[in-house]
Amino acid sequence: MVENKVVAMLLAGGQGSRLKALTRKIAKPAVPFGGKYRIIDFALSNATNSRISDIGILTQYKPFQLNTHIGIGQAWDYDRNVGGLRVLPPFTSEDGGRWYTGTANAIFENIDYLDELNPQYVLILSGDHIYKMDYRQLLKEHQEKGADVTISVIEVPWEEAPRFGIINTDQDNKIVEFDEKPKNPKNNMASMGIYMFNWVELRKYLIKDSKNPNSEHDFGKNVLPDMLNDGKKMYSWNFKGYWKDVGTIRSYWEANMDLIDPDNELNMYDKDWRIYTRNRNLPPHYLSRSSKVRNSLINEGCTVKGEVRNSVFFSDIYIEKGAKINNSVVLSDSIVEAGAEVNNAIILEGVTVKKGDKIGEEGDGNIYVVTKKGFTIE
Amino acid sequence: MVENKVVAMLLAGGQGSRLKALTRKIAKPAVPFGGKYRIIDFALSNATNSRISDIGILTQYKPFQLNTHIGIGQAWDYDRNVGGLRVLPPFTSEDGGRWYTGTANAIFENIDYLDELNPQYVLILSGDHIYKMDYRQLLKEHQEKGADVTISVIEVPWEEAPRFGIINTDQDNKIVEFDEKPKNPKNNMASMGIYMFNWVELRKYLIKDSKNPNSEHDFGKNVLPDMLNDGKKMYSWNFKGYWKDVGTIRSYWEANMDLIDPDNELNMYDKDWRIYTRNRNLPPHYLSRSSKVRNSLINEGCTVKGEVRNSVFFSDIYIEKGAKINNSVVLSDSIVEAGAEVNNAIILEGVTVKKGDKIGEEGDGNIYVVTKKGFTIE
Amino acid sequence: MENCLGIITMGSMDKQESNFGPLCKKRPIYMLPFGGRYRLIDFTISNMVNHGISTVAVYTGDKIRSTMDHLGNGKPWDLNRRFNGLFLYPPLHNSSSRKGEIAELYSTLDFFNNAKDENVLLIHPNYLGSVNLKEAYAEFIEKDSDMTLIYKKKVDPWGQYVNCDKLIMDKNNKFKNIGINLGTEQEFNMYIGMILLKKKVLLEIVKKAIEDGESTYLKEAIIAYKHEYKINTYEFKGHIEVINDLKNFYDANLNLLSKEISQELFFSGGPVFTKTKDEPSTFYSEDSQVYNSLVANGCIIEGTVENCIVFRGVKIGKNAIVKNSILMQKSVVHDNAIVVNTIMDKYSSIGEGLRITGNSSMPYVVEKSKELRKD
Amino acid sequence: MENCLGIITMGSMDKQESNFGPLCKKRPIYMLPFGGRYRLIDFTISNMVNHGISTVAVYTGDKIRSTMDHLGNGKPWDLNRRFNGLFLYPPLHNSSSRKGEIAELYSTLDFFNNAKDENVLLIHPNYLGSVNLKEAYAEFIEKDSDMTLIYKKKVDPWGQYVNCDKLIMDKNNKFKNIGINLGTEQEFNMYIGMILLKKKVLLEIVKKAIEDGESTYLKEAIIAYKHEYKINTYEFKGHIEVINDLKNFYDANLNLLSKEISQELFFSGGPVFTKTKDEPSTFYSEDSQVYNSLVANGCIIEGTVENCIVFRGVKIGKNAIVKNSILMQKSVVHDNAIVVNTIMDKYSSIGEGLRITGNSSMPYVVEKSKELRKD
Repeated sequence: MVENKVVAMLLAGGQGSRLKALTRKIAKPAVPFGGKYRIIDFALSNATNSRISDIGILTQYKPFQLNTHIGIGQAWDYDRNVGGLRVLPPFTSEDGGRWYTGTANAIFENIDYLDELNPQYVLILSGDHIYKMDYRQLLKEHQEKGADVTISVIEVPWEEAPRFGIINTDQDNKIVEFDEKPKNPKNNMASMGIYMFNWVELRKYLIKDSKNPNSEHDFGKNVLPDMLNDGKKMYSWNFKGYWKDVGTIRSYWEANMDLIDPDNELNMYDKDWRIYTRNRNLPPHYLSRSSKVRNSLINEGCTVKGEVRNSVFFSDIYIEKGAKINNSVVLSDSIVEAGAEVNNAIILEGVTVKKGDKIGEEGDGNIYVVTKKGFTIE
Repeated sequence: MVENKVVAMLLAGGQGSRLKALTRKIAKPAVPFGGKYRIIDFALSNATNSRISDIGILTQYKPFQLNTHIGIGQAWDYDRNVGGLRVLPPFTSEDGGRWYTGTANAIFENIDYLDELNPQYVLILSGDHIYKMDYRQLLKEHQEKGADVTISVIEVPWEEAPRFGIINTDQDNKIVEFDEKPKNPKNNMASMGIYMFNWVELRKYLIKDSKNPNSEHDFGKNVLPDMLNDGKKMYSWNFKGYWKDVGTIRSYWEANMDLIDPDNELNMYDKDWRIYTRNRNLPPHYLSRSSKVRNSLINEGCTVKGEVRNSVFFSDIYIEKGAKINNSVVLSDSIVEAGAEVNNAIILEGVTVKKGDKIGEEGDGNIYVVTKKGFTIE
Repeated sequence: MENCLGIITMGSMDKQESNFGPLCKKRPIYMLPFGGRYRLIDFTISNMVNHGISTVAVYTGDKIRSTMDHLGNGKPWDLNRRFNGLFLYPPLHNSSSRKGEIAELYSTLDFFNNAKDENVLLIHPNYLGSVNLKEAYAEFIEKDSDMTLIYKKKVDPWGQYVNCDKLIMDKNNKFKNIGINLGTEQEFNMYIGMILLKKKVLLEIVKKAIEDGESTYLKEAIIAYKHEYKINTYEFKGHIEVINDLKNFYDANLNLLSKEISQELFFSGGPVFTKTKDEPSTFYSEDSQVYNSLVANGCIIEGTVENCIVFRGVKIGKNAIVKNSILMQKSVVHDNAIVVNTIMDKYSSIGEGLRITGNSSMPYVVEKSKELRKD
Repeated sequence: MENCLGIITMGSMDKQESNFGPLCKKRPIYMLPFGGRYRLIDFTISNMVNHGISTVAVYTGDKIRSTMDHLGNGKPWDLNRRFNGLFLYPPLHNSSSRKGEIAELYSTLDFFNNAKDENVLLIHPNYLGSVNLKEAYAEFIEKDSDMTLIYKKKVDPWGQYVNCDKLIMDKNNKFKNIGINLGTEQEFNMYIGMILLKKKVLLEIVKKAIEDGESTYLKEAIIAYKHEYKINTYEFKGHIEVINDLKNFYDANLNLLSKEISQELFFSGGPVFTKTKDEPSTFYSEDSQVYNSLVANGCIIEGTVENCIVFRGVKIGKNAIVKNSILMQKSVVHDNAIVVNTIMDKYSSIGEGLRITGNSSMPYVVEKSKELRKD
């Protein structure tokens, strides 16, 4: 009986292969971020805070840890009897099974799910990005313009524009052209991969696209250009705020470091827009008499007896007396032994940095990825 | 910290093609049964009542309604933050995606899930059968014998034995031979497809089986015989009680009719072994002044103004004054109009039997399947 | 109804518990079983939830244990939430704390202040009616009302609704005051215990009432401060039941045998949620005869039933005859017994061959767990 | 621990609330914040749940609102179940009902009778210790005891545990009686408020105590009927904290700065569950200096902190100095303030430049939500 019903469809099947060691065992949305989160927490928490009551999560690649993390959705208050969160993996029917072949195809295969919910709007989200957004604002814009689709866009530096899908609009933000990774971009407004569709329209175009043997079944490459071709009412909505696609090791490290930057735009302490995550039930962290912690984020369960500067710590980390960590991201359950020194690194889960090891130099410009087998340089 | 940890793996991917119209849109475990249940409710409720705290449900074929039915597992008290119920569909990894190719393969593909839980025992269940069993008895037997595997068996009529996997044992119930659908069975103890494994052993044989290119990756055909060959300690446990594999239209109709048989072994009113199911939140049913209901089961939300005899009604059914229903199973949301008469039928969901229609004759020996398009005779 | 808190208070209902004979010995009125599988409060909460209210606070009164058992973690209403959800407020038992609705609301100022919602829907759960809250709320918002009282025009030639609250309005249908119906008019505007308010207005009134010390119930405070606010009214045109004594309660149950009334209460406002019991379907034996009755699941019926409301898990034996009665959960009528015009509370039973006959204007009540046997 | 109910009662703790200054004005003792992110009762419930107990009943006492807010629907302990789970029993407020532990247990006979479990573990939540319940339970079962009392050998040269319950045993270590420690011995066997009983024995004792009218608390009833039962004891060898006054409470918190003690309490019995708050990690600024302190999430630390327990969401300003103190949730120490030997209750604050110094044997307490400013 609730009106203006929006169902969110969160694409969480991405492999994120450029994140290398970070995605060896897990899908990109499950990669830990910011001391206690996983990347997908941002989109999920945005949905919770925007009071979206139904969300489908499309999984495909190595979903175990992601599924464990999501559980029944309790952390995001999605453990509902009616509606709530539904994980939507590929499945088989009489004519055999089909894996999701593209972003649009993943939604197409789940038309039954959406028909059952019968929403007015479908919001397509990606589980890959770090940002805080009230999707109700996007909806409001979408409704006010009477649009068929509204695409959230963000201003990117001109020099980076050729890496993105650039959206060219008229003065009223009506989309006139899609420019996928343009060599000579006409503007610097990039699509964030967040689309608000009228479900009736989307449904039609998904079916049309599924019948096109030449399509890659991708929203950006196929479905959206097709709709534009047909003269559908498509608008862009200009998002302002922090947004980062942590697609590479370096951007991952940088995005973590952004959190300890005093000018950081992503205020994690804002109690009106909390980011939720699964709880590990760990006690507070302990800083010993010999500890020295400066400009750093420390999470529960850690014990710090050494020196930590400009770093982001996940949980249950043990830093021995005399160890030094600078400018690093340290994932859960790691140990840094006495006398070791680590600079500009990402230390993966459960790694022990041995006594006397030295990784990196301050300001050497490299990023070191430390795994159980040693480290690699980016 | 809880001991003797058992994880149940419930195979729920079956298509059940011999159930024809009943499984056109859903997997066999999701087929409605007994007035308010779906077939899978029996295995799930047995698990709940046996206090098994972790259960994986392996899905593959048309899982939407099954997933909606299961939801977060609330009906079976499996909506837990830690453990509880996990739906396990096929997934992809670096080397692409693989559909489940057999019962053993489905478990093999989810070794990661089981390793995470690290159980002592793994209980393999099927979502296809109607029965009430305390799996703790099976576990007790398994532990007392010190077995590697214990298989639950049931006595079947000799003439039906050739349809089953027959288990030949010595006097101590130690298994000496598997006889898959034997022409000349040596006994009439059939495997129920319920296996209690030591996880360490099962794990080994799943990996071994996965490497065998000639295997069909089936427990009954491959894994169990292989273990027997290797001299593993395998026992059978003799289950006594109601058990039915509702594999065909006729057996489905019969199993429903069993519930209104006064000598029915499957006591649904036993409050110590409830069968749980998802709730539809419907009001009580209403029997009007003109109704005549005899020897029948009626569920919530129905309105009966006509005559009903020897029938099993699901929910929200409307029987007009003057309509007659005999020896029939009527699924939810159906209507039988005034003057219509239905005998020996299965009326599918949402079907309207029109004024004056007559289906079947009492005692004609046929079963009629009534769909929106008309009816078929079995 | 985004931006709106749901509040359930008893108003002055706690004073009426003695009107229900033994039925309210251990339960508050709003916990009375109703309609075969519900409690009265289920209708109120479900109506709120079905209209999109996601925070519900219940001021429980002293008999809190049955309330906690039933509402418990709020699961049946999907109110078992991390954020918002179901809040139960039993009375405070400091020697210093005052009693009554106003004092209870005042004791939970933090709850109101922490909530982001700006409006409040307050309901007394002894009124049952499928009010279209969405429409009432839209009107409340549109007119920028400080509060909107919901009423029902009642023709009452028999004086059935004497002592009910009555809205007094001028010729232009503008609110003037809340009075009490003494039955002097054929028709009156019955206030049905539902009110929409701006949260800040509610808190203002509550604080003033505490300061002035004059009002115990919200109704009294509204009367006292009515000139300071913009008060509108909303007319409910559907069926309403008022449950304030045993007779009302008995009639309201049996009224559900009318198709129009049960359709309206059970379906028009969305599903009515309640705690589920996992009972199988009801079995009718070869000898059963059931007419004009509402029967819940889990029953085994072997006798004759006419004009009854039969709750979950009831057993009616062979050759037993039950008429014009309410049989609550797990009650049993043994073989050959006859039960007429009776309310059987939960787990009670009537022994074999026993005959119980109440009167339709004063039904016989069998207390909870009581087993009546032939002498 | 299949087949065992978990029961949490306050014993005679309610009489000790006045020992805690303003901390227990609105909360029962078991709801006191502890260890940076917990309440005392979290340890008791988690220990039960971690040992496989799936039904927990809490006899809440009168100050029920904070209990309901915290335990609420039982989610953090996975006790939000359809079957078994968490049961909260506030006291009955009939004029006729007696008070005290025995009367409360008696008022819930139905709960015990409906449960299938045959044994009961009863704990008073003001004792904190990571008891290996599985081992104690195995011994209880193996010896076919009617009850097993759990105790800790305490050397107490300073009389710190005067007035604690003491188990009197004969030379063969057989239970003789429960007495009170008056400090006359160097070492005594402290009864730590944990007892395993056969359910039928518990119910028998409760009924007898009600009939005889002599005992208010279970302990008294056990003493009265001790000759009728087979009573065994189980020695707990780990660390135990007894929280019965402000000083104990303060010390027990600061004791967590010892690695051995915090390891034992936080990890040895499995995770300690509590209501989560979704706070981000704690941020330490460039100027912060923190030594020997336990710090929960969501804090922003810019000053100096030494020997402190810092709860969730605390802010410590620039150049502020905080020593030997307990800073509860969301408390704030503003720039340049100095706070020593102090307990700051939730949401309290110390103004800029203010200096507060308590004594380690009687810490200064800043009441909940109190804002202290420089005059």
